[in-house]
Amino acid sequence: MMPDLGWERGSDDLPRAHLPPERLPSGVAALRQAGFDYLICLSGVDRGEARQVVYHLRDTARHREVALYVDVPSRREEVPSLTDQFRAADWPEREVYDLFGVRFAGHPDLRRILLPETFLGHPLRKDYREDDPEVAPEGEPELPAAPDEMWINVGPQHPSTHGVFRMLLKLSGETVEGCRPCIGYLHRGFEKLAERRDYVQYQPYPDRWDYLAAMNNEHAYVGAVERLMQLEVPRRAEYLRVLATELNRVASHLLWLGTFLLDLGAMSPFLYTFREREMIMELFNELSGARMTYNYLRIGGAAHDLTPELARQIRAFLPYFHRRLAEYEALISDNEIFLARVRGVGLLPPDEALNRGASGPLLRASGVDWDLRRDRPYGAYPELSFQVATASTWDLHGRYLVRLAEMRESCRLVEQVLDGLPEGPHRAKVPVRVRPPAGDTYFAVESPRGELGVFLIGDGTDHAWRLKIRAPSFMNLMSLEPMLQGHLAADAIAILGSIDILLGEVDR
Amino acid sequence: MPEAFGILTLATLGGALGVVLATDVVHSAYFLVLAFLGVAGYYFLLGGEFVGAVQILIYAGAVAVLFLFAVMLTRRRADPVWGRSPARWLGVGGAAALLAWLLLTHLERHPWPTKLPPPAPHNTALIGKALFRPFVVPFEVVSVLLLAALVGALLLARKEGGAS
Amino acid sequence: MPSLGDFLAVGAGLFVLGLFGALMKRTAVAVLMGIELMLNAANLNLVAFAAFSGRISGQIFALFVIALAAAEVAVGLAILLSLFRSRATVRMDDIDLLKG
Amino acid sequence: MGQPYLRLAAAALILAAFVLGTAAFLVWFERKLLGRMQVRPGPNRVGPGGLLQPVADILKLTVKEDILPEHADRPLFRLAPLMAFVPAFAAFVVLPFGPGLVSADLNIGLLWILAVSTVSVLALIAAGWASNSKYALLGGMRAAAQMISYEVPLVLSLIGVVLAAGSLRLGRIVAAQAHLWFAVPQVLGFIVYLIAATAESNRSPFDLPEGESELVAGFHTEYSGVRFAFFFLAEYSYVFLAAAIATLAFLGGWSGPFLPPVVWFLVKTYAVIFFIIWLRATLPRIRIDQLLSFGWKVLLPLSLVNIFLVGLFRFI
Repeated sequence: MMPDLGWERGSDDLPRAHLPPERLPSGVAALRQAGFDYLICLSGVDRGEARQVVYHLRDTARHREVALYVDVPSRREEVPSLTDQFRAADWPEREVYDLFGVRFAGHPDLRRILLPETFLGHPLRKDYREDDPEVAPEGEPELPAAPDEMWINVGPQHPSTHGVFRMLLKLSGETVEGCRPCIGYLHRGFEKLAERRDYVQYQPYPDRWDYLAAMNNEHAYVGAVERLMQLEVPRRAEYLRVLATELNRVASHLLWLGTFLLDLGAMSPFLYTFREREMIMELFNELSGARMTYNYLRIGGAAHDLTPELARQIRAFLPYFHRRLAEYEALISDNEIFLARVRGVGLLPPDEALNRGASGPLLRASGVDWDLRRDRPYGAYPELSFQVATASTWDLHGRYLVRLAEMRESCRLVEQVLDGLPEGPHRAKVPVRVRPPAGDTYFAVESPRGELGVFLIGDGTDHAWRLKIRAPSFMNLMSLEPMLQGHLAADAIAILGSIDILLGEVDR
Repeated sequence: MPEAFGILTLATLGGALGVVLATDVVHSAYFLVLAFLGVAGYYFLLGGEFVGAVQILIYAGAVAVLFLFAVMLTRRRADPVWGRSPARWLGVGGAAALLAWLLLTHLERHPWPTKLPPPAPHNTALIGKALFRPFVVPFEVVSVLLLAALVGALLLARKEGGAS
Repeated sequence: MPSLGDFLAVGAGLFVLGLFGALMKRTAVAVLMGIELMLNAANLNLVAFAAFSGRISGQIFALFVIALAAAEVAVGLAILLSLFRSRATVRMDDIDLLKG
Repeated sequence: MGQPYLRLAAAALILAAFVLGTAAFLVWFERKLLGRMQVRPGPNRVGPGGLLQPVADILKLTVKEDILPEHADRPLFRLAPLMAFVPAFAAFVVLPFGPGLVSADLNIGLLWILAVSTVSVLALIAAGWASNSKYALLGGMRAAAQMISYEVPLVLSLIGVVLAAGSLRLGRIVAAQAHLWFAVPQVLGFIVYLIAATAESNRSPFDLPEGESELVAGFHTEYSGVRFAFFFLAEYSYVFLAAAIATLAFLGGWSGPFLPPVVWFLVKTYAVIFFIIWLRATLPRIRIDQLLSFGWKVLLPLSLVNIFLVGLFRFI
């Protein structure tokens, strides 16, 4: 049963309700009662005269989604925090505070998250002026250290933080007793950029959100724009998108596998997985003309068609890759040291994973059978057959097995695309100036790292009023702290690696 | 030979002096290693190479590491190494000086042998035989004691309620 | 050629220095180090006597002393560690009571 | 009077050159081998087959800035690299490369090597402590815990050999294997030795003191330039030493048909080194708690069983 919050239908067919701030906690509690167990996305919006916070919630068992719109009172810009109901609200609320200046009453640790603590102003507000002074005179944030505590600073320059991630670990001996993650070193303002470029101009940017799964990012962006303008995409294009994104998933998982083993101290798999990843990059180079920032998926379809020669190459790659996968498994899967390092380490129980907004392989390895490709189908996925891999061990081993299985499934999908590629155009007729009607839409794809969503608000012009990126790495990183508790420093690195974060996407 | 003796004396007594005088306990520990190695050198000089090697293995290799471990686990920057009362300085210093004077003057009076008997060719084998024939009872007692010490140290150093 | 007396003199020096350190240092670890120095002095004498008398028993004694010293250090430092855990100090003056 | 000292100095010089040369060669050997195992060529620019790469590396390191961290314990920081290297050098003194090919044929040769090489852990602790860096300190502490734990099974695994040979002199140990390598009857001891020796020389999968995925570079995080080079060379000297002892104590030393003894010795030693490098290319790193419990709960009992078995066979 749905609690009655005054639902209406939005432009994207999602039930939505407008709530005053004081009714938000009870409304969300009622929704939780009704089975809504997942906070998908928490976005701040500046409507011009007032701020707004938008909550997307999901019922994973019954596949229902709703959106809640809360207008922030303009006298005192504060809304109740949801952190006591959804831990997933923690960082997103900090982000809204950081970028919009909206305060959340009851938030345990309301600090800036993406921008330095000394930053002045809130840059996603429409009244923010770029030529205002940006930062207060530099001050070093205090270490939360009592004299007898041992805090060790890991990152942002550290071999195993996978980029400019920084975490402060509180150690007792080598046991981790606490963790304070710090992010934002790679914040490049992609959400603000979307308000200054028109829809077509913005197309190359998603490549840079998560540069290891650029195709999947493109898919999320163009998908959202297409849904907003209600554009029909040719079937051939949808198939090409599956081809590109699934190959990209394999490439991304390969990189994860190599670096994860490197985190565990095994150096060779890294070089092996890069060999196969390189071949996929070459295929992408043929397909799109670029190795990293493809700009291949365009609004209305794909930039180029698949040539028969390239199809032949991809077809030849698949059996080769299966052999290599078997090789990896022979090297890694039964290795006693590997198993000792990954079994029972970094446990994330399913309810905790859902509550903290985890998604993708991290969520599935915690035993939650959820995959957007199957459960919120988009593109050509309803016409293709594939298995969703899950694991019930909740640990690092499960995450390894899930990603390995996903690589196999992605290959199966690629094979099906090659077999059943429909004839027709690879791109719809799209006007030179893309001008979707005013409206809101949330579109999400299953990226290699999890649910990559784009919450897009159009105002009828040729550029977005607001584009919010629901970054899976950002959300998954919130599960780091509970997983670390009580493990050793070496495990902390492995657990961090198992989440598969990408700082470009965490910080955006 | 006299040169070797001189170098070893320098190392041993210098090391011991360093242990006493160093203001940092970690430095003391490394000076202690120097003294241990010097003493091991004397053993080699005296033809007791087995004892010398054991001295290095146990003292420099194990005991010193234990010391360093203990220092690192219990160190507080504020802990003073010195800071005794002047009376104690005088008392202990005087007593030590007196003892040294007594020992050294007595040592000088006695006509000590200067000639080392030729070292036994099978020194190590002799030690082994001695250990297991005339000294077998003390040997076994020591081994039991070592076991007791091992268990005791483990129990003492164990954290309450958890293995460590 | 150094005589037996020279070795004994070094032993005496080592002993006196060890004694001085053991009595004057304030940290328990340093006190233990002084004691080790004294044990080494005794050992040096034992081995020197054994060598100059041409008999083996001095060396055997030295071996026993080394074994005992190792045990003593292990237990001593373990006691120190547990004291440190309960009192957070290794200063000798603060830990002169048998009962806490 | 001057004569023996001159000879001593000359011997020391030759030995030092040999130790440094071996370490440098091992660096090349490992990089080349790892390259081959990891589908890449390895060093191939400086000298034939990249053979001079280590020389170039050492040259580079000597001209690099020698950085002293702020608030470091200066004397200890400076001393630590030397402390790491000198014991390795001292151990090489008694290493026989063939019948009579030894600098000093001590009758307790094996014990000497074991004793001297244990001192090297003091260098790692000193480096970790003196650097005034938490990563280095953790590395130093790991080194201490690891060395103490693995020394026991290491020594015990060799006791079986000593028992069977009836001597600590390395030459006699080799001679005792004229008919049968000790690796055959004492296969248990051999395995324990290989594992413990890998751990003692801080090699993967036991390279925790420098485990770069969490501790950046462990005890030598703060080192640069020549001092870093010393740690580097010391590590490779210990690898050679560990392999050489395996050869002498378990693989029949320099004995073998046709080829001259020195060649046999080197061939066997490099076979063991190959194995150690192979491990590095294959295995992930073990965790500190697993490392310690493996040492105490698996290796120690196994080495005791080995001694018991050897004693039993001697008795029968």
